[in-house]
Amino acid sequence: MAQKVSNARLVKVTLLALWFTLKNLFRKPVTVQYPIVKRPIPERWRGGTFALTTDKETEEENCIGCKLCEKICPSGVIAVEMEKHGGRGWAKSFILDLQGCLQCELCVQVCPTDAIVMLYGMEAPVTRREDLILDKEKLMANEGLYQAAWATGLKLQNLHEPKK
Amino acid sequence: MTSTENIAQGIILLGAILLIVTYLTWLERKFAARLQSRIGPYWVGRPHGWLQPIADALKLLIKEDITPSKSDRFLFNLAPVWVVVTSLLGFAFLPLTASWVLVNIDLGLLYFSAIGSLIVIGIFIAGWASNNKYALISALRAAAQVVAYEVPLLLSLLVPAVFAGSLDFQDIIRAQDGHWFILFPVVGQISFLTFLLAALAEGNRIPFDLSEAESELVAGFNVEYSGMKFAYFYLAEYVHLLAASLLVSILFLGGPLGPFFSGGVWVAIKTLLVFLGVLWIRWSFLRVRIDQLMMLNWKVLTPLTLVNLLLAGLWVSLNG
Amino acid sequence: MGTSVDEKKPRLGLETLGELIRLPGLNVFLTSTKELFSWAEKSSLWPLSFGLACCAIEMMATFASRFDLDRFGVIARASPRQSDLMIIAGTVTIKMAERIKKLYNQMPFPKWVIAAGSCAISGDHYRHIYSVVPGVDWVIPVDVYVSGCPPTPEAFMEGIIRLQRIITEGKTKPHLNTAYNKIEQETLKAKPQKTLDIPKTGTYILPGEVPAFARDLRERGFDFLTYITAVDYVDTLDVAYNVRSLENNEEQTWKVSLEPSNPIVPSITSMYKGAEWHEREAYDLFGIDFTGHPDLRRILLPDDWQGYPLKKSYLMDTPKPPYRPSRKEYEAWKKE
Amino acid sequence: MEERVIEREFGEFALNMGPQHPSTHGVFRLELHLRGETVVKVIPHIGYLHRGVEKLSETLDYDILPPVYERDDYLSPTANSLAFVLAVEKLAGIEVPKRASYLRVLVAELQRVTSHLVWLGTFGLDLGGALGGGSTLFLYCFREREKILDLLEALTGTRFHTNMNQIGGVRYDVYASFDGDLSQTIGYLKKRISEYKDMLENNPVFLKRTKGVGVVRPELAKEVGASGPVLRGSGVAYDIRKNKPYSDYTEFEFRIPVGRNGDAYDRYRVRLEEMFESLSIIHQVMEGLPEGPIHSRKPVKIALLLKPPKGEAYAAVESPRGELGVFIVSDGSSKPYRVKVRSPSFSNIALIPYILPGHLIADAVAILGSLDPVFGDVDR
Repeated sequence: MAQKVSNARLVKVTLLALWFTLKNLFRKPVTVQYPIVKRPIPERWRGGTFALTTDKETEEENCIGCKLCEKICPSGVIAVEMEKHGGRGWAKSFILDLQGCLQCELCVQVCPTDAIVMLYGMEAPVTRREDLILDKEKLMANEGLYQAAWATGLKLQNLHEPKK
Repeated sequence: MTSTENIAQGIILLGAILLIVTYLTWLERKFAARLQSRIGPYWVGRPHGWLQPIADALKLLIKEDITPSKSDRFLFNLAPVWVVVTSLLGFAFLPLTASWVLVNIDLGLLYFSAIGSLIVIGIFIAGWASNNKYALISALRAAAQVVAYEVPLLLSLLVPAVFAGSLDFQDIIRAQDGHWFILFPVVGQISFLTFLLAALAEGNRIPFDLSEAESELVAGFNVEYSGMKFAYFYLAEYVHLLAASLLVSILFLGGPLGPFFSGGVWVAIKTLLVFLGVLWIRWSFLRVRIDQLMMLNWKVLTPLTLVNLLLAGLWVSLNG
Repeated sequence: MGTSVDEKKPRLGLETLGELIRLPGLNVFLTSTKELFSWAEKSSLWPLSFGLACCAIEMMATFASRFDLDRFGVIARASPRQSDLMIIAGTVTIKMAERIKKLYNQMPFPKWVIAAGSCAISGDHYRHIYSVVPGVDWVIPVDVYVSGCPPTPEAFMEGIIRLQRIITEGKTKPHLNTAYNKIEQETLKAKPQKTLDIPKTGTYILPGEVPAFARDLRERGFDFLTYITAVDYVDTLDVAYNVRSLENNEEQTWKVSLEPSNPIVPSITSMYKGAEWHEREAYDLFGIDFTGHPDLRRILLPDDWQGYPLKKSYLMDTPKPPYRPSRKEYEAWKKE
Repeated sequence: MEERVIEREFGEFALNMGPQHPSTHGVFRLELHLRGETVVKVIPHIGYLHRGVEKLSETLDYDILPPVYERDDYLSPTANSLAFVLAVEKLAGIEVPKRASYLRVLVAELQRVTSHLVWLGTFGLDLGGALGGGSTLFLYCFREREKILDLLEALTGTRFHTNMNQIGGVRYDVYASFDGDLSQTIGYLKKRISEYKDMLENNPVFLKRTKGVGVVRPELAKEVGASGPVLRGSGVAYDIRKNKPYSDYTEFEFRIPVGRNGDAYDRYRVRLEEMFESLSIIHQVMEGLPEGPIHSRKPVKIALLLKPPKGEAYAAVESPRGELGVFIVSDGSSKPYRVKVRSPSFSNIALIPYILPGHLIADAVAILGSLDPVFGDVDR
């Protein structure tokens, strides 16, 4: 039932297949030498870990503990406790469980005060599962570690509905 | 040569072959990587992974050696040894340089083809003893394939013997002086190609690697083998391939004969080129199905080699 | 994420093997078998080619030309006997858990496990689902966790480099989640089911008429079966059918409402071969009995599963020991 | 070869192509009853990746679900979220700006090409094995796929779970130099894919392994509900983008490739032609991209706000594997009451017990590869 392939074409075609792989022998390899050479990360890259930003002028943390990100998170890994003093809300404790995070950037989009932001550096692999639970101190410390990513709540929202 | 000298040379030859073969695995991974536009082993020995084969061999040495409880213990452990020994035997009679051969007998070709068929018994024992359905199917496939391809292998081997008029490697090399057997108008090329195809099928190499078909039979007959036993199979495959490419370079490409290099260097260059050719075929063809393999053998290769042998005989008898 | 391998210093690759003492005229190389062995194990890690879900696609991309794990001496082997690393890439379900444990036991010692992706680490957003194991370290001990969904190829390579460093330091302390194996069967509070007045649109027919209706449609040229599904309206259990005729591009949907205590409807596998699997799924997830079905058994869940998950009365997080921490323990442990 | 098959329970030689097998494209167990090498009977077992998405979506709000649905069919994630989003928009009557539906078509077609490239690569692995010629084809296809993944990463931030579609529009707009990158990638891909076409189309081993293997008659395909390249490979010209157009597909002209005798080779030809069609659609989208907003609703703040009216809706999308439909029943609250995903691979592999008997094991692997199942999609 196999269809008969004429012999002359057979020879031409096997040479074609061989020539096809030979062509790649002389092309430059495409490999990125990872530990030495890093692949250029695009501007909107969102594969990194998280940070809680602090306001540049007033040196206060931006997060007002409004729990919007906790409600929007598909896998429910954000747990925020709010406390009120000094006329505005603060996040008493902010736990982001990186074990179950989808990296879908909905929390960054929802945040009214650009508090939670993704970074250009990714979380290093860990040997203990509990190290992936980022509590408030770690999130605040992360901000200095890597450069903040492009996406902030404000930018995503006006991309979403450009102010006239 | 006295017997003690012979044994010493034998041991040196064994060590040399095993070292060459480990570095052939490195060459294969680098060459395959370049074909697929990537970089092969790089980090293990700093410049281009020169320590990679040593690491692989050492790791396989340290690995825990599992013998499945329900498998036939004696046969299971015999198979890898059998396969390595039979594939190494071939080197005893192949002339590696113009003058030097370990054991000089005048029926070298006949001896080599006899050894070639012993390997499949090892593979069959491995497949049978590891009491695993995949291994059983692969063992049956290997037996069918190697026995079938024995016929075109022998017939295409005889053509150089007919041209040189003897089965001894030295005479074959002398007969090729100035006129390699591959350069014969029609007969040479056909026997070279059929011998190469049959050697590929004999060594279970792509496009005929049906017995350790990755995508169908997981890992073929060495499914149950781990650690050093698996290393034996892995090694035996390359040793067999090296022997086949060495044979090709001697029978068809005039072995040690060559303009300005000495004999041994020419043999090495030609074998390396044939080995790279086999690798090149390996990494650019898909696998043939079992019935097509058999159909190709009985309907195409065997009649072709028979006619080829007839032509060679006629040619020799015509002009003496 | 500093670069873990400093590339400035040119070396002969012997750096982790031991140290090279350069005496005048003589180079002595000192190493211990432990260092040598761990170097060999580190630099030829053969993973089992075994992928579950989206992380497997990213793992394949990491093996491919652009990121090329072959540079670290990593080749994917097909049989567990020859591999010494298992990369769990994807969601671990209960039906797959036994297989993973069996594969892990088939691998020869020394072996390591990388849990790649949030699904393998903690079950991701599926962790409260009845059929998902919340994290692969319930099943096999895990050495390195690589976060991300899916982790970028750089994260995979970082995970392998991290595992290589662990092997050379020699302290591989795999983490098996045994703390939670003592789970008491905690029955979650069933939410009160209020009957909802959802308008029931579409043509409703009696269960008995289904085969005749389907055969008549089949004659009229509706030969493409789109789907058969069920909806649990608490007071009734509806089965929705959707068939199409591809030539004149028409669609015909009809429904049957059955009473929930013993839902029985005749099967239409004699008219549509495709109905066999759809009906088995409806049986598996809703408990609807299709009379006349060639072999009505569970298709998605393991055969010994109790209960029908998609019914409203079946709670999402019905614990199935030993793979489910009770909610109390899970919350307590998360806050830790 | 229609000799009488004696129905014996494990009389023949039962081989388990178990959940972990190099060529089952994921977690899928095939119980093959063999006589020698020919397959006599097949019992497929699925469900090894059943993650209960339908049960999960009864506890999450509408706006949260698109990223969850993208994890279903992980070779073309935006097809799932597009189907879900279209169903909710049909239910709640939300209209979508033209620019947003153009961008949705753009990302859907880009992911169709990546999905077909992954299929071509793993099909090469099935036919050639991981340590041979097959892996060369696999690595070339993944090298080409990286180009598109870079584009998607630049546009949306991640390589394939893009979370691009949201109810009422799209989350990311095209950045400045996107046009240049895109046309350069399309040119590169067209050249490379036609290179594979020549290499494979007359490669004798490939032809022998796929021609006449796994023939699916059109009636069987329709009856079992197979769709997409499997159905079109058997000669039925049915494509949701043409027959039930959605998201402005009517504004692009493209041809529907249809096979003739429904074997593995025709399915390969259909998928290859579809890649070229998708590239031309992407080109047309980029030319005709209208100005205007990319979203018709207020930015999402709290997911509780969207409460579609009571009722039910079904919307289908042409995913690379076939008709991917989402059937939603809503009870007026912000969480769907019941969501059924009509997955194309579920029906495509339901063909296996009918077309596999009579073939060899090597063909069984080739046929399974030609059906292109994705097991997140099958087991949901």
